[in-house]
Amino acid sequence: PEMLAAFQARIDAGERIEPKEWMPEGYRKTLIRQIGQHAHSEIVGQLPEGNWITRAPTLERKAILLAKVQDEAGHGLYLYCAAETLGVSRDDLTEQLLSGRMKYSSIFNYPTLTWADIGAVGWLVDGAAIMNQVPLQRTSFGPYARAMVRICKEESFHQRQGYDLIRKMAEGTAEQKAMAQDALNRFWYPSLMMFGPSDKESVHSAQSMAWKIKINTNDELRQKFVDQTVPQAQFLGLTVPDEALAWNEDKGGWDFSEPDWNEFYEVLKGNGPCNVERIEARQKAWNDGAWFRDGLMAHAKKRDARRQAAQMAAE
Amino acid sequence: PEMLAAFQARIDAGERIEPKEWMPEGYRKTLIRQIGQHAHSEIVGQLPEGNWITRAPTLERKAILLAKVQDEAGHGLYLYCAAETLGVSRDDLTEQLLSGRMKYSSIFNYPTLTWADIGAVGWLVDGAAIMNQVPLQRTSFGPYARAMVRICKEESFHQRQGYDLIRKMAEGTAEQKAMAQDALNRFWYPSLMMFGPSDKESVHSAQSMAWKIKINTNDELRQKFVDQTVPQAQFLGLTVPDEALAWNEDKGGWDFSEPDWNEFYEVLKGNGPCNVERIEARQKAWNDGAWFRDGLMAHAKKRDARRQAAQMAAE
Amino acid sequence: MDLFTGLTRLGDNTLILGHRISEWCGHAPVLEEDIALSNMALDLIGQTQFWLGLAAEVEGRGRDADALAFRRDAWHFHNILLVERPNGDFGQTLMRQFLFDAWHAPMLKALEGSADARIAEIAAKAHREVAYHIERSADLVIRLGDGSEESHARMQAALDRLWPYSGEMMIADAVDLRLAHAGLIPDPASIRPAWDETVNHVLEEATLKRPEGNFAHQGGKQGRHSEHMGHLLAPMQWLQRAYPDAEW
Amino acid sequence: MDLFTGLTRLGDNTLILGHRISEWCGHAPVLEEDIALSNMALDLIGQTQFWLGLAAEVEGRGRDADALAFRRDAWHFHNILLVERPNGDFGQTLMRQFLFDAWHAPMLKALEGSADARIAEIAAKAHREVAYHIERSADLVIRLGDGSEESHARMQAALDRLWPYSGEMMIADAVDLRLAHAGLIPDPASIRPAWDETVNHVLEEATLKRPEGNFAHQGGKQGRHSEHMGHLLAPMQWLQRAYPDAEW
Repeated sequence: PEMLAAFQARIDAGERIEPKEWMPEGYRKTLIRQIGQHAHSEIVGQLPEGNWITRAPTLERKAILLAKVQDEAGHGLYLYCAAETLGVSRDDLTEQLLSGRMKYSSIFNYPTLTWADIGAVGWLVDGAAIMNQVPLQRTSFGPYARAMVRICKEESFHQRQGYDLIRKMAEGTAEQKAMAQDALNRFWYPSLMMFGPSDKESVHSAQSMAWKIKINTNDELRQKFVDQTVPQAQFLGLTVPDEALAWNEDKGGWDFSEPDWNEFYEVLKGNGPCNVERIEARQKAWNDGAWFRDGLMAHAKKRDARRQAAQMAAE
Repeated sequence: PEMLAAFQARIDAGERIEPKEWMPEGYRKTLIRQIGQHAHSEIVGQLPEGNWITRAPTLERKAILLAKVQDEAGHGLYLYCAAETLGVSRDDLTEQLLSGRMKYSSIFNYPTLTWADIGAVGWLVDGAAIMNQVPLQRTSFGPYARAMVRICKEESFHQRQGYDLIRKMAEGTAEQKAMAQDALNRFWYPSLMMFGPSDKESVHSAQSMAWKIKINTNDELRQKFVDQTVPQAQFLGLTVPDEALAWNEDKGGWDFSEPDWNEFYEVLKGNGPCNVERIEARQKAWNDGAWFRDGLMAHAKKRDARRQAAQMAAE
Repeated sequence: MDLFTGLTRLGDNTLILGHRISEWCGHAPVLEEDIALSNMALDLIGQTQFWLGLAAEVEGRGRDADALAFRRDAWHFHNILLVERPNGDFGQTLMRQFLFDAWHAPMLKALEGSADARIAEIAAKAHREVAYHIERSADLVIRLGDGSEESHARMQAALDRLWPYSGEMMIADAVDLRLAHAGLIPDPASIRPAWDETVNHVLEEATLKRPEGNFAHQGGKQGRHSEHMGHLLAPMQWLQRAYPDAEW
Repeated sequence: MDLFTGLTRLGDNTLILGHRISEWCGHAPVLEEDIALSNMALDLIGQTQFWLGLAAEVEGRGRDADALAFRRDAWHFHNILLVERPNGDFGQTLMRQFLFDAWHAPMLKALEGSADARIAEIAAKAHREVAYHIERSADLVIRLGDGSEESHARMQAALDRLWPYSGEMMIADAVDLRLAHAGLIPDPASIRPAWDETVNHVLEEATLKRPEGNFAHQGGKQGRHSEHMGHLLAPMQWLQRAYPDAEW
């Protein structure tokens, strides 16, 4: 309890906790879960975008999308490394993802059905992700905070590219415009869900906020996201699919409808449009790649053995 | 030797040999090889056409192509049955195809690269096949001759449909016309090769002809094919890719260039554009389907066992 | 437009399922299956010509069945999600077929009583074909379910995987209800008892366990498809898209 | 037109190989490979923009790199057959990459000496990227060839399967010879010694057996492709074909 108080004091003083320093077991566990889920989200997040890489309509758009997906895999890598400093291996985390014991962001259980969806993912999904992540640059755990700095920089670049893509669609032919509107219709509420249930419903929140693993409440961030996004949609000439949407002068923000939380829980349970497929794809990649990973390990062992033998011969 | 002479006498008299009757071992072996190869050709022949089924440009064309491929599988079935009357099982023949010990018609080692190729396959490949097969309706082995009657009827229907397809292309847009010409360019010589090497080079021919397993010489049939096909090409406004092509008044037929027999032997050796892929595709179908075939066998056994048990209980 | 939508739901189902089956061409586990699959695909494409032909006629905007099949993008298709599922192994292909046939046959039977004579006529012809499809797919599901250990496991896995896609065909939306009210196309929910009876009976004989739960993926009928749909359409529509001025 | 053809041979190789690699996106056996593959695809697509951009400029008929990439049908593409081979398992993908890189790197090096300054400049930039590709693919071929029993067997099978597709890139046709004579693009046959050296060295370290025989499938450079090409182009060109009036 004394150590706990000292730990909390350090956090309150804005100090960074580093991997080798003492930390409460709950702090470690919560961080592993949070960072692991975030890493998994980057990995699974490759799939809905990868779905359109082979159909990107220009060389430039193909290059941009490739770069983006590459960045996401890179983010996955930083985050797994950050998690590893807490004493859990990447393979272990992967195994938990594949067996369904660890989650990834539910948004990736929605399909990308048109090219405009690739824009919507950048604009709305990365937009919401950034909203969540920017405060985490000030999170109490050092490696996580540092990973976030790097990630946020790249994500905001992705968001701008996504917005540019959907703007091109919104300003394009009637069909392109229809695709852009349809993408907004389908991704609007799932994006709002990315901030999690309302603060009233949210578990663990208080402790996480005390530990500065979580900085803002879900509702705060959601409001901020809506306030940022509505004018962007208006600029594009697209209609946010919410009849209750209205400017509220008093609060200086938009009033909006809650997403359908039943749908949220259904998707969490595994009943989203793509849950099974996403996990199947990752399982297949992992299983099909076993021989590759084993082959590299076998080679490393051989090389070490040879090196040792050479050393012994030299001695 | 006495039996052999009697056998030959029956053949010379135009009698049909039936499965349970005595026949020389060489006759049986030659027939198994010939019917087996023919059956395999029908099976492998599904692949180049199947390559375009998912891309057929209209519902009608898709239906026609499906019907055609279905017929070919059906021909395969009759022919395997005809071969089975000679004491070789379908599984055994399949195994010989998959291991490369038995051949199929080399023409199917050429790819179908445009939609016009589907027309060319019907017009030229089925055309050449019919030219080979019509005489075989009078072949000495009963089951084979009867299978041929049925097959020839369907094949000539396919040929007309193929001609209709390529005619539509030849009369279509500039691009369609180019595809039609290109298809003729690529399929002309391989079609000529379907009759086999020149009679001078051809092995086994004399014995096969005496046994009426083979009715006409390769060169006779090839000439007949050219004489039939050249006016059809002219009618389509397409150019046969042979600068030496010229009407020969004396023989009342066309003079034409020989195909490149080196290419023929290369393809036979396995170096055609698609040899490996065709066999890989059939191997994969066979291997992936093992559980299916085993499952049906297991069910049949269970059912028989149940039936027997029920009988015993009833007795 | 309700009738147009209803007819495309019928015709898109047969088109997309026929297309999926045709992907097997030359790759089936046994020659008899190659023949049977081509035959079914042929029936389904033939039915598509009738349904989409009538849909185009009802629409009256100068399109024909081919224009509907080859010039619409994914969100204008109204087939259920089940029929666009990838083929998977042969067990999945077969289970998909069975779950669909068990609905398709009684649906066509009911359509024979449509107030629209054209619909009734198409349905009567199609029903004769589909009666054979369900006979065949049910028989194979039974034989493979009650077959070897592996075939049983594969069929159970296929059933579990596809089950959440089977509900959609029996859930009515507003369009369905209006069509049913007009006596044109029966309420899909009314097919449920016949479907349940066939499915329960066949699964029992096949020693397969009917999955619990009624969760149903939806959206296809309203044009909200899976990611597979675009990948299916790209080759299917290739020639019509690449050569818009050509006739074939 | 020779130069146009020569440039599309370069640019179509990078386009089609880049496309094939990009099919792996999110499905690689390990995260580092996902990153490396995206990175290579990105390099290759970038090089495509330069090569096809220059080809379009040389052609002078108002087309641009995108028009060449997305509006030509298969027979107008001039890539070698090797790069359109399906990905197969990861071993085949890797072996295809290695066999190509071992040619691509010295080819680009030689292109730096082109009499056309634009070509030399593109080649110099591309060579820096490809030097890294060959380093990486050679390293992996060695590690997997001299790895486990299974990885060795898979790499040998990949090598045997792809070998007949490696010769095409080192066989000159009349166009190649004229371009070489003009000092624009080196004779592809002149790359053979460098390729042989790399390949022999790497295969030896990898304990893989170099296949015998020199049989080479040909045709891609002249626009005669494999059946795979049409299937690759259908999704790749989908949006441009389906929405010809759109800008993206």
